[in-house]
Amino acid sequence: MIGEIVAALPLKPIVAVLAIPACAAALLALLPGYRLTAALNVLAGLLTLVAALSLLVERPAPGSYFFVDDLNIVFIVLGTFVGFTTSVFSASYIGHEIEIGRLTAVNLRFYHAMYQALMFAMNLALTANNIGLMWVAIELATLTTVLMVGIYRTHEALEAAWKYFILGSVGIALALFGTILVYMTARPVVGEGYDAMVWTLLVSRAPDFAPELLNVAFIFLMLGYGTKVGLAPLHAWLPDAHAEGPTPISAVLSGLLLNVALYAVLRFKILLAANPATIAPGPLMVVLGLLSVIFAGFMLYQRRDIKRLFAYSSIEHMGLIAFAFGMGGPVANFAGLLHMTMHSLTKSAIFFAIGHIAQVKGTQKLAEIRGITETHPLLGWGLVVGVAAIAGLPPAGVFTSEFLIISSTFARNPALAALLAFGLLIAFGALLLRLSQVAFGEPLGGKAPVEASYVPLIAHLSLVLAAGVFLPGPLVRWFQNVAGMLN
Amino acid sequence: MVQFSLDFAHLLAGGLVLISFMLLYQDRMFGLLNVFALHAVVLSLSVSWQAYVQDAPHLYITAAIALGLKAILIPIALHRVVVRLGIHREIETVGGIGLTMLAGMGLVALSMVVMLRVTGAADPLAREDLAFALSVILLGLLMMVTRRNAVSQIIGFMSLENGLILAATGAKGMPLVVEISVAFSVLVALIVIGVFLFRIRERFDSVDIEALDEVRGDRS
Amino acid sequence: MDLMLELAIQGVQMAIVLTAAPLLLGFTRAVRARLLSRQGPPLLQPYRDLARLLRKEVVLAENASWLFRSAPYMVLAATWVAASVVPTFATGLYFSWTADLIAITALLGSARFFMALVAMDVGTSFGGIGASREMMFATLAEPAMLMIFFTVALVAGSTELSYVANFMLTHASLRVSLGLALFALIIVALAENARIPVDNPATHLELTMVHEAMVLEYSGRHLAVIELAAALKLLLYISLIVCIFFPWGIAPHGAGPIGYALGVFAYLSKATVAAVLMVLFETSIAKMRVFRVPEFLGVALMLGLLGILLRFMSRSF
Amino acid sequence: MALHLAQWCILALAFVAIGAVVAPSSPRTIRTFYAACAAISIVVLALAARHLLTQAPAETSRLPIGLPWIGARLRIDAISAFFQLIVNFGGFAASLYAIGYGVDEESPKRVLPFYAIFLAGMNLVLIADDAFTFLASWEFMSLSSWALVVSRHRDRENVQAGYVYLLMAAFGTFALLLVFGLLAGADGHYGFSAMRSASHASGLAGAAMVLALVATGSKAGLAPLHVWLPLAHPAAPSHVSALMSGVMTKVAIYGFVRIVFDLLGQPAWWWGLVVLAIGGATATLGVLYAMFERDLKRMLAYSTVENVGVVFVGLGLALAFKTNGMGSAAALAFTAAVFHALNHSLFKSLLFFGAGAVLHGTGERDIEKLGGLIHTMPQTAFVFLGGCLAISALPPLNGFASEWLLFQGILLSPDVPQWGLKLAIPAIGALLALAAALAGACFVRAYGVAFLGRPRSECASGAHEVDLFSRGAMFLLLAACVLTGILPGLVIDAAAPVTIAAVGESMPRQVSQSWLNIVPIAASRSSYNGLLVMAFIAFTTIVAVRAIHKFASDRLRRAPAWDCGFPNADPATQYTAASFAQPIGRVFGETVFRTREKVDMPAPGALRPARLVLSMRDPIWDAIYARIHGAVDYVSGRLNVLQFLTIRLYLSLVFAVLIALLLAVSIWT
Repeated sequence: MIGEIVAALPLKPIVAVLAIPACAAALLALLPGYRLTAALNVLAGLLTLVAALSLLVERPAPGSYFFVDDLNIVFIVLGTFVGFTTSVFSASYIGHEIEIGRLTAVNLRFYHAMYQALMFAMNLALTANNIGLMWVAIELATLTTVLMVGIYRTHEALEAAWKYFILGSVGIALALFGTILVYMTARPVVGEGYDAMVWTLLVSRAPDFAPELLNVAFIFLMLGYGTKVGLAPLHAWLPDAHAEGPTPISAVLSGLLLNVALYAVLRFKILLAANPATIAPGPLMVVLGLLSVIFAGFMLYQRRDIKRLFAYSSIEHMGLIAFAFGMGGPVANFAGLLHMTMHSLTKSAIFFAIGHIAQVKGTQKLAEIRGITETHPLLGWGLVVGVAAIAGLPPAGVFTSEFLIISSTFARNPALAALLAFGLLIAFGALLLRLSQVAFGEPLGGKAPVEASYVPLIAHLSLVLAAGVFLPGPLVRWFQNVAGMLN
Repeated sequence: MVQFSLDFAHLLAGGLVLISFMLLYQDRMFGLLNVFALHAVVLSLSVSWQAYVQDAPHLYITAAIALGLKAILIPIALHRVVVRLGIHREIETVGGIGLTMLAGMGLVALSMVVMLRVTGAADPLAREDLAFALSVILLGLLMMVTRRNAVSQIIGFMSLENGLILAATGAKGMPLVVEISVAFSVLVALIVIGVFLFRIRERFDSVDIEALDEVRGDRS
Repeated sequence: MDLMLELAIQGVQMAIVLTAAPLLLGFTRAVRARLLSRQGPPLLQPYRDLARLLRKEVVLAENASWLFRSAPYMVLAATWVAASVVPTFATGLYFSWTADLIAITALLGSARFFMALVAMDVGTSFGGIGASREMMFATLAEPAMLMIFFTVALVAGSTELSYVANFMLTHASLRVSLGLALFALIIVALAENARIPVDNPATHLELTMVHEAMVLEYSGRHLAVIELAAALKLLLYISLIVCIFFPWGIAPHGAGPIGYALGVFAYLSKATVAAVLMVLFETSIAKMRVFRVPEFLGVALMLGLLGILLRFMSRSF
Repeated sequence: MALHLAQWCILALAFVAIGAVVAPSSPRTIRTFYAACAAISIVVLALAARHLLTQAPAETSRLPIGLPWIGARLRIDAISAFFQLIVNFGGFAASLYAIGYGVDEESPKRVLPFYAIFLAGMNLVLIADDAFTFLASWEFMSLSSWALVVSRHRDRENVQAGYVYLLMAAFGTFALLLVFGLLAGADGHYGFSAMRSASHASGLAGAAMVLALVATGSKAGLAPLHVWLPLAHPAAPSHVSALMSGVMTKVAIYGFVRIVFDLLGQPAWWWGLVVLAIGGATATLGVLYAMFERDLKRMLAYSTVENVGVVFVGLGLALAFKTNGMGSAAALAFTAAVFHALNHSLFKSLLFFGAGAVLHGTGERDIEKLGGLIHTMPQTAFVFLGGCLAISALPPLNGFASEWLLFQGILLSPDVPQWGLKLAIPAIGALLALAAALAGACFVRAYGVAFLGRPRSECASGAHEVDLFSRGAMFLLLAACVLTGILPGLVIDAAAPVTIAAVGESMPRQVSQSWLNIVPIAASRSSYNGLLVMAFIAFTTIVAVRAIHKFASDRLRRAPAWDCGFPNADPATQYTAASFAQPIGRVFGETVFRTREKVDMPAPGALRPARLVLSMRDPIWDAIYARIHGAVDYVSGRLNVLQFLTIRLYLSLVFAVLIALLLAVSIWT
């Protein structure tokens, strides 16, 4: 029934997923006015989400440019969902920014266009069946976010954008070299030309590839895309980019862009796994992941800026996810996917909350924010729930995934599990320390009521909480299937 | 003929590595810009040779971009930046030039070891071409991390990128090469514009980080 | 009928300890006076004192609470119950299994608990001093006592005093651990009964008081009850030492009237000897500073612990 | 049946929580909500009691929630049922107390929902039958109680206390996670039934035991993981403090029993030694801390540390006996432990309720500012006295009964063959005796200073008695303390199935003993009869009172205190709590707390007062937590440099990683 409806649509879902944001970006670049554009932005987000969801129903056959499989559809649905909810949040957030004059009308037009361009780039990266195309898409996504991070034009924002730009460029260069190497590896087997970059062909022929070249390729790809993922010590751009840009962008960065980069890494991990003679990519991911978790855990203690705090928390969680995928195996892969989903939802929810909090308090400094649960109960408790969830307390889904990651690791390598637990504990301590200062105590800072859109916040958090209590069977099977692919 | 084309390609790639060393050796700003222009010219030659050998005319576009943009436009632009912003004419290095040269030798050796281990399946052209390309890339990165001036860092990045183009054009039949080289040129242009716009005079680090962090409140 | 008899014997025990306690006190005072070459009070003076106190009016501090008025009875009851389960003249008393050595310690602890509490009730500084010092002593004396009892129980294989006494009678032999326990128990007994060298019941210097400081605010019948309880406690300790370490002549269960009479006689003579020894010790030693007492009691605790450890090491100790 | 209903009850508690969020907070609704909690607790209590008394077989069920391919497995067996008894009796009493007490809460919405969830979480831990459900509900319990701790968040100290608490809870959870990781094995058998039937390698089981001790000990308050208790327990509203201290610590003990006695199988001999040593140290250290504490509720929390230590000594003994196949001795020690756990839940709840009443009546927790409450709050004073007697292990109340059993267990231990245990157990016994004596001193001090004497401040003199419900709850608990004290046999028999489940044997049936004696092994070894002791005391008291009143003068005159002829009207001349503790401090404090007294004596003729300055250091905080804090600070400070590098240096980092990896791949073959 639904399948028929989808089939009858004028646009194929896969096209729609790309075309809607692309057209919206072009349109939004032209249209003036705040209310209309914000609404259009939300509408485009919604339509993209619908298109992505219909991909679930009707999955196109893999073409030479685009393809959809069990793995990338997770990312697409998650990405479009977070993109949509963030656009809702963005509408109220940006409204306030316009009011206080932090953003001008021109900025706004630019902002909305870039927002949809980013959506387009990410969807492109996710659906691309060509490693070169994927690379181009990720570079595009990076560039759009660089521009958005710098949108406030303050000294700090420009500096953050600059840092992001330079480090991102080097990362992108390394990734390109890796991509070229993969092509070189594939060429003797698959043949010259376009085919040697088509993902589905690469995987099917991978066992015949020269393993040495593939190893070197993976190192470059891991470092290149790993920079985007924000793994320590390649993370440097991430905290500042999160802290200085508009909060919706922080939410999108943490909730989406990091995932897209991770997706790229996973793709190449699959490629390597298909060739038994190559090095196991797992240990590299495990080491970088563990390093990120512990490093970010310690860094959290010294943070004075609320958004930078949660940016470091993103590093920690991306580390954890990389760790899980690096460990591999059905349980850890499942947990990694689940964790990625939960992290996206939770972290963007946290950014929704702190976006409004920072607006109402007029500051991002942790020391100047106190007792939000008193002055703004809904925001405050939303933040408490979000942070508790991200810190891995039940009944949030993050708890489930952390449980699976640690306990499954422990059976295989107790020392690693203990180290991971140590890192998580360190991070937990820091997050809760800051949370209890911000959420409780004698209220400090603005007490004015806030015109916030609570819907995205509540929607994300309830999804996360529900996932901790109950994961629906189809979802579990789907994730298990993907976990099998990643092995 | 095949052997000759290979040898010539190797000669050009090897020349690129050599010029990368020359870049490392420079301690004067203008000298650096000139050597970089030479770097771009050699790259352009190499790309053209590949276009000819592989009979891939679209690669001439890439060669043209390399020549026009990197060998001429950007050096001139940077020249003006240096003059306009009154940037020091001397290049500040970390660890001294001799040491960076030694490190560069090590890097070349490393890339040879890494790439020459790749045996059998890959054809020798690709293998040796890649070894040179990797050397150029690593030397470019080395330059970025051992030079304190923003301009020399940009040049490091561009030489890194030249290495990438070298690798991409050497990879016979690789699609999207032109697009990629265009995309990279845009990136480089943006960086140069960034330097110009943000008045990053001396170094990428010259933005007073300490003072900034006070503002951000990330330092107690 | 049997039950009635058993109950009667238990009743006799309770009556004996209660009536003999002041006598014992009077006896120790008389002996002490003799040793100091004084005339000394008559033997029955404690009874007269009690009677006099009972006749007097009670002067109650204005803010004394109900606890202050009821505590003396609680103290007496706890001490009396403890004293009545310690075999004096006969073992196997009907209710002897109600409370064993550990429970006796705890009952004495209850008495002390109330005593120390009411010392703080009126809110004077001397009461507080007394209570505080008493509890400090107790923190060492009580574990010491438990350790001693553990040693004994491990030797005898039981914490029931009747069994212990029977065991000591039948398996009597010299054991190191028992010697340590005896020595420690004497130290504890001196401390617990406010005897020299730990405390001086006859002191008039408030700052050195411990027990007396606690009861400063009492008068009349309340004081009488407390005095009686104190005398009872002294008797209890002497009975304990005698029962555990020198159970000779104690009447076995169901010994018949003559056996019980002999038991009473034996008990009284042993108690006399013990009292004399105690007074001898007291008169030959000086009172120590308050903060020397913990060390003194610490010795008891260590001895008790040593006793157990030896016992754990080998059955033959 | 029991399990099914228990599930519904937990769900009902969740609905109460939701209702509490939604409903307006008028005193009426607050009362209704607490009444609902009380009713639900009573239902679970009744179910558990039935399960235990009928010795029903274990019930299991499986809900399709939680971890996907395992589901939430639930199970009620004797161990669960016994602890359900503890939890829900405490829950019932606390809810009853709160019907009156909770109305005056300044922000009820910060308490009510979490209160219900807290109860639900504790109940869920007890019936969880797989690692995930167990951990999730365990964390749930921590999280909700954390929210309760920070419910009075305007006070900075409370928030900090909550922070320390949650951090320790997380630490415990990670340790538990590792335990379950160990037990589940590589294939991820997270169900308890699989863990129970699997045979664990001895080294692995030993590691799991240590981790379980750390995990549950951090929740129960074993030294040196106890630091959060005295911070967090007092910070919550008093009925919650009672639950946390009296009940939640028991859930932690349940966790230990479940993992070590039930899941791990046969113990190794050194397990007992470790548990005994930590238990003994905890008991002594806890009460020493309590001795010097001037905050009434903190004092109670420290006393909880002591009692938890006592329970763990019992468990350690049981382990030691179990290793050596001494079934009846293990049963005795284990019974003593769970009996003491039950007792502690009763009297500690009672005491916290009392402290809450004092706080309510005077607004003060500092005992140095109290005094004379026996006049203004006579009923509270009465029940608090009962609680003090019980916790000081004085007969005939319940605290004594369980300590007596424990001492009997220690007396059985010369038969243990291992030398380590032989040497340790007497020392532990001495520590336990010391702890008991110190507890007595500690509660004399607390009661004497807070309730007796003269009021030391205006808030103390203006105190007023608490409401009917609160008093009712306290009297209920006092009655329970007396009942379990004089009829310990009933509890021992009720605990028999638990003992069988944990150590394989049980104590002989007690109810059939003549005169309701309790006889752990044989009448010739030892026996105790709380009922008769009670009767004896009553009898002798009556005799004494009757006799005195018959023969003595009954004249009575009120007069100013005599005080050796120097009465001073100023309440400040009374002995303070600090001065009370000072002699004990001199004896024990110098070694443990490095107490230093400094007398600042003015020169002769100077008019300023002399001062005595007492300094104390917390050895555990200094040795462990201060260092960890310092280390984290140091490391994070050092690493923080990485936030402020230049772009060039960041690039160098990337470069270095690249080179390292390339080197690695070139060396790798």
